[in-house]
Amino acid sequence: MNFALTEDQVLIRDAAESFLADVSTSEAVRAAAGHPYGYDVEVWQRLSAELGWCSIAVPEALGGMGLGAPELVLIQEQAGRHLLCAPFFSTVCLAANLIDACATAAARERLLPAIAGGELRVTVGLGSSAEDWTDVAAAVRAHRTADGWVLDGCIERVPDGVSADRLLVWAQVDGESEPALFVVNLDAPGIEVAALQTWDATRHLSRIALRGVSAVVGADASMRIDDPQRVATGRVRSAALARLYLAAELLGHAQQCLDLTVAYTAERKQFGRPVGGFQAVKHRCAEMMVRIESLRSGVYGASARAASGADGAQGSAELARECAMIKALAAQTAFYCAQEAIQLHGGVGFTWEYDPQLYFKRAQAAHHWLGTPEMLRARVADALLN
Amino acid sequence: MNFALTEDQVLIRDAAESFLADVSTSEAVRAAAGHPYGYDVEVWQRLSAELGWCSIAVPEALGGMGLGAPELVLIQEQAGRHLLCAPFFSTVCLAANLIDACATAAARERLLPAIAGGELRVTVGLGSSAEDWTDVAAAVRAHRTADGWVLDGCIERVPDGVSADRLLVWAQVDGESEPALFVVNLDAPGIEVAALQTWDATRHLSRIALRGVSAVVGADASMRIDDPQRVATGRVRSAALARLYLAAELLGHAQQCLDLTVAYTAERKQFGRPVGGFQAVKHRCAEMMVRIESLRSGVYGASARAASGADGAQGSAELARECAMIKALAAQTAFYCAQEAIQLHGGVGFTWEYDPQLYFKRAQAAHHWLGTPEMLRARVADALLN
Amino acid sequence: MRLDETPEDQAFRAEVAQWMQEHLNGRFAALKHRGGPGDEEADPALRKDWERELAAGGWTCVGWPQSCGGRGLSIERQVIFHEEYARAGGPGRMGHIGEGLIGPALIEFGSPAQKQRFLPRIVDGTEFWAQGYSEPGAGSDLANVQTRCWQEPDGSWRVQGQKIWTSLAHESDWIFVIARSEPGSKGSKGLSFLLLKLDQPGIEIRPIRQLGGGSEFNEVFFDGAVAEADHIVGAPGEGWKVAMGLLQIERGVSTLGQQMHFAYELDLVIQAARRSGRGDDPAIRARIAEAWGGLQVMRYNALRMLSPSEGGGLQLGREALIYKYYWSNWHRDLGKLAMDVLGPDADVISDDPAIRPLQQLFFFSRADTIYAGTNEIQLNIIAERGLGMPREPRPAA
Amino acid sequence: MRLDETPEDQAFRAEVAQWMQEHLNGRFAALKHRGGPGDEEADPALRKDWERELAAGGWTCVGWPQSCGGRGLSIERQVIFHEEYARAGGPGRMGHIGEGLIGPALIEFGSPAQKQRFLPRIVDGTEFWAQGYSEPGAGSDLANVQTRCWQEPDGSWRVQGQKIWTSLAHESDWIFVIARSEPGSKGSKGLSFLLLKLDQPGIEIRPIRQLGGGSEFNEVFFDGAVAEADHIVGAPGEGWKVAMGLLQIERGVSTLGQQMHFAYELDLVIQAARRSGRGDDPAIRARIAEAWGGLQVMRYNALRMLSPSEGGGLQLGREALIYKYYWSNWHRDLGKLAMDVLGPDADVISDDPAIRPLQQLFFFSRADTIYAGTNEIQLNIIAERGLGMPREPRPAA
Repeated sequence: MNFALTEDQVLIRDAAESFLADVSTSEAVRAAAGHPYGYDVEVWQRLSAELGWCSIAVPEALGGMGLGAPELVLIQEQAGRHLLCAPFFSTVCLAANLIDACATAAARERLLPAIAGGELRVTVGLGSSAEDWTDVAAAVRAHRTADGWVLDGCIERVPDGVSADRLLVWAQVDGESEPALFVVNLDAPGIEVAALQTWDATRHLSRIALRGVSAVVGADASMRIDDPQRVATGRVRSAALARLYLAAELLGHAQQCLDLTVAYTAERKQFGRPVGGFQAVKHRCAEMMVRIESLRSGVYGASARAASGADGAQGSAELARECAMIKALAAQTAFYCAQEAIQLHGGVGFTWEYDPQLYFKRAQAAHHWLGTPEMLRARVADALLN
Repeated sequence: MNFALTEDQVLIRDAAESFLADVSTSEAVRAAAGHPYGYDVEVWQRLSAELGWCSIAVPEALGGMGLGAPELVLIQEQAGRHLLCAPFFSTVCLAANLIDACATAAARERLLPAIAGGELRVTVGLGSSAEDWTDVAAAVRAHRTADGWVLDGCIERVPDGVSADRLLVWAQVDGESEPALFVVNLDAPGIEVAALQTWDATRHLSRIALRGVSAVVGADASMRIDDPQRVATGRVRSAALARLYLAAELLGHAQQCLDLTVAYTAERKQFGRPVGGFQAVKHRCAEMMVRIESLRSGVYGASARAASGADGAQGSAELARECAMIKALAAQTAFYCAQEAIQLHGGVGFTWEYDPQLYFKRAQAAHHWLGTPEMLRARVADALLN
Repeated sequence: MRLDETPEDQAFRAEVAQWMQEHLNGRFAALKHRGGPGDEEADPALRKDWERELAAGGWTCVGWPQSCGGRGLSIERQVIFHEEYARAGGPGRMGHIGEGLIGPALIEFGSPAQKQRFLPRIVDGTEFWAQGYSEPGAGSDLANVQTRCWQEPDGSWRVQGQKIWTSLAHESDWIFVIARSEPGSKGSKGLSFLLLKLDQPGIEIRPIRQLGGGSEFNEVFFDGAVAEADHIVGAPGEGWKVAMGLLQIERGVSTLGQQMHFAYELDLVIQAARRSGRGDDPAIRARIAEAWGGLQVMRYNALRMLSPSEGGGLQLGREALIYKYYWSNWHRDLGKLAMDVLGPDADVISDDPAIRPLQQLFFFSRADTIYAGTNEIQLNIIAERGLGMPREPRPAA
Repeated sequence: MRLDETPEDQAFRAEVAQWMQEHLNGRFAALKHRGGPGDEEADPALRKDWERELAAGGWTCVGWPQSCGGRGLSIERQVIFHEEYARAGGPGRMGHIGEGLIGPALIEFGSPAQKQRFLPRIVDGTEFWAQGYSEPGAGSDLANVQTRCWQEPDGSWRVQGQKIWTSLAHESDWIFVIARSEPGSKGSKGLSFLLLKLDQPGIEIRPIRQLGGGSEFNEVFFDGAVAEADHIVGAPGEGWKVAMGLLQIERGVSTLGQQMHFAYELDLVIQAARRSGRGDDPAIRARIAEAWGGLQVMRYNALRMLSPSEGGGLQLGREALIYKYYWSNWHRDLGKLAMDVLGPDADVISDDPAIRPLQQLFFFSRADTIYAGTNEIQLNIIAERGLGMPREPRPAA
């Protein structure tokens, strides 16, 4: 039991911090948000190929660093702080996590090394409930054919759907209680990607319709990949980790909102004093710090549990409960801090030009991703009270 | 449409304010709380017989002043501010209100003049749900006998049960959809009054068991009194008014908590300055004032609606919704202000000797009376959304 | 304390409702519920026509004295007018700065010539006004005015400096400005109150883009801009008095009737909750009930604020102090509730009339707690004036 | 960042658990979960016996160096000990002021003679301590000490004045006091740190009745009370340094393991919710889930606070600043939740072991956000030290 960061973890965090401070400036974020992909491909290549961020949580045997949740959480925190525009969340935090937890050995061997090497961008539908992917699966149906499967349905919110190479598809299969997991090529016939114009432009979402998309056994790109032995526990665990990585990002948003506010109120004078010298302003910044540091404890703690804990059904259920709680807390903390940042910036707080609005819009969008605080707390309460 | 107090209303409020400032001091309240009745009988006699407070809302034809909710609300606000210990809430705000709204003309003529004259103390069970007396009725059953009725059951929380003369009993009758209303003599055979030792000692509660209590038709004191034409609407309206009068009392608690806090922080010095000069303290007192003044607007407004509105089923339902909302708001405001008063008093705030604890305990007790904020909001939401 | 109305009041209410029903129609139907805060850029040309339609019906400046071209309505009748206007979906008023701010200021402080020149064109909807108070370096510290003005030998005034948060400056004809006429003076002393034509070479208007994408606020730059000699209101150096009187007005009657618009927004939220299924979530239900309760309270707040006080006169006392803080925070919370009720659809930019106004509400209501006195300034004022607590220590200037 | 324990740590955890299971038994069984904050008056005589039972097992002062009679446990092992102690329902420690406050202060600042005289009796549970910091006129302004002391010709010290909020003074043998030894000095200068026997003619103890009815706090009056010549800690006039070092300790390790007691309380709340039916109310369910989440966070807060920092040494930095504010407000909210969950039964004074502790929690947790640094002081400290915001202006004294 030791809660200090290891030397390697400190290195990873500091490298992410300085890289992102450099490439993910306010101007860069605004430029990336306007790009059809929603990010600067060169930045993505640098972080995936040069810096190796995509390989961090991939097992060593599959070409990764063999690290895990604590390290990804540190990257995600910095990504959130600097509003990194890149398919990192979709490819690494959602897809690779899911493949690692749920897929067959063959699929893992085929997909994870390519992800680790930064050669493959993979995405998956982002649910908006407290369920573990079953909400996303509910809208897609897989029918067995002579040589494989056909997929039909619609996935409402797919991050980086326009630019990804592959799409993971959760689908219902008649007669099976667990949803099935497929990977399909995004340029396969029958796939229609419609980009959504969202207020939060720092993470591009698409709606993807699947009309008779074929996943043929033995085909190169499109196939069913769930491992029947692992999928039940794996989808719980991978959804928990997805919530954790999202929470880490929200932690970064909240921290940046506080930092921006402390800096602005130190400069801005009213009634002959820096605004930050007024006690009411100080107390509100202090309240933000309390919530942020507590959230950080929670995020780091849950990541340590993920790294230390048993990954059986019991361990996954406990992790799921803790990550549900932490995502609920993170969503509320990020929104609270963005709201306070706007308020304490005064008039410029609600302008397009200053940055608090970017975090504010992201916090509101993320409120629903993978379940609202209300839904997640109801899930935790069910576990505690029933 | 005129929201100003009339001259008479100002007189009533000012008289209540000065009388209570005189007789309901901190010492008097603590003494009364220790009395078996929970109040000083002399104070009760003065306010009921001399000052005529019990007659305010009784119709002129029945010996009252013929005024109504706006005037009672002003009295209750002052009663709350000074934590008046007296059977005024039970007799006037609950029982007389209920009799006026639900009872037959004969019962009204028999009971209301005696109440107006201060000769009769009547009480009724205090529910703890968002229902309109049906929760209290659920625990008592009335059986028809040859010459009247027999009552069996238990009433959990009866204010002033030890000292009252009469008890109103809501009861279920087989085959009737509306509950029936009875009045019984509190010294009737089969009635057992057990005083409850409560943390809030400023309103004494009892548990009253009814074992074969007889209410004989034509008897003097115990009988069935509901008017079948009026009871369905009347119980909705009288429960709404009971919530309103309770809210007015809670408004008074909240106001006094703020006043105590402003006075204490003006005197108390820390770091060489009055505590009340620290901006964080000022903002928190200001926040209390915003909530209190808003609650006052809501209480006065609902009382004006009660005085102005139609009292049919539609009007009663609207009044019920508004009074449910205002009681929810009042409970939260009173607790919030009591909590802030304790906190901003610092160390002395959590002592027995200082007064904030009295309001704090009352606010917590009242949280449940006639429904918690959660229950009441759920009721309002049902009306708005369904 | 009465909520019921006299038969005469009821008849007046019906008259307003009927006029609105008859006139907010045809080409004006597109304006229903449009042009409020956050939506002020909606079709300004048509809304100017609507102002003239209102004027033709005698429904502008209803609270002004008849001698000034108004209707001389009592407070109660003004409440009724504003409520029915909003209930009918009457659009945000292009003329509100003229009618609600500078007009009343001119009635109180203006010269007879100024009244004659300006008031009729406010009443008939032919001239529109912008306000020039805030400055970039001042913010809540309103009296920290850096914009300078001086008088030329010909008696005209020149203005040099910058104002900010000027709504609809690009759609307005005139602007009133407070500027420092006594060099070296500090705070509220030595300021003058001037009226300037906006369409002149010395004035440049730059829109400020808000977080929701709209640009109804502007920066206005003055580079030797000219005000005519007799377009100073009050004596030179005594402009603060005029400005403060005008802010009192802003916090008073001019926000009336907004509850009806808020009620419309709450109704949109309730409809969205039914549609999205979030209306089944108990936490969302509780927040909707709370919002509804807050709206009742807000109306009673307004009625108390506008009722004659015990001593006679308007009771713009303790109640008025809390009014702005209450409604702006309520409204901001409603915006958040609206987004949470819409669910993930809230994040997609939409033209759906069931979604777009809720998104605008969410974004624009962020400004509600900042403009016209931030939350923090409001709480200071409430503590100091409402509760008599010690004033903030101000360092020696 | 690791949560898993080494086999050696696991074995130690089992050892503590087993010892507690074997010893918190028989006559000590009545002490389970008793004697915590708000319940400190519970059977002090038996709890003193329990201290000696602990001492016999070597379980007092587990974090002290072995040279001072302690066990010299690492921070990790201390966490484990405190967690298992609380998990087993170990009672509130009568010795906690000796073990957690004055002992460590003497280890750091005391003379060899003082260590020899006092430490062994803290370790063996034969002498109990009270603290004399707060004064009625000082409150959060700790350095505003009015209590005076002076040295007599024989070298002994005399103390004159009053201390307040002294827990369990009537059950203690000794008290440490900070008093002004340099007349005319101000603030933190000119103070001395003295150790006094409580049982002497110059000391009077008066209980303060709290809102929940208990009286674990006292006022202590000093009227020429005597401290022996060599019972001053640190140099005369430099008592503030000792006092501040001691407060650092209070905010550190000595609150460890409280989460286990909080977990026990939360479990009582959950049981009460199941029993009362309020556990079906979605709003109550959400609050229970939130409380559970807050407890997880609190444990991680503590683990972060107690982990070696990147540069080595204890990371009592940013994390430590938030620690007290977080737990005290969480605990206060839990008290309110407990009452709301009990429903109307909460209002009836009860001896039911399923109800009484929750009522005590509700009342006593009101003090949590006030003692040992009020919320307001905590937020000042967090803003100033944690965020580097400007210090509060202090008027010239």
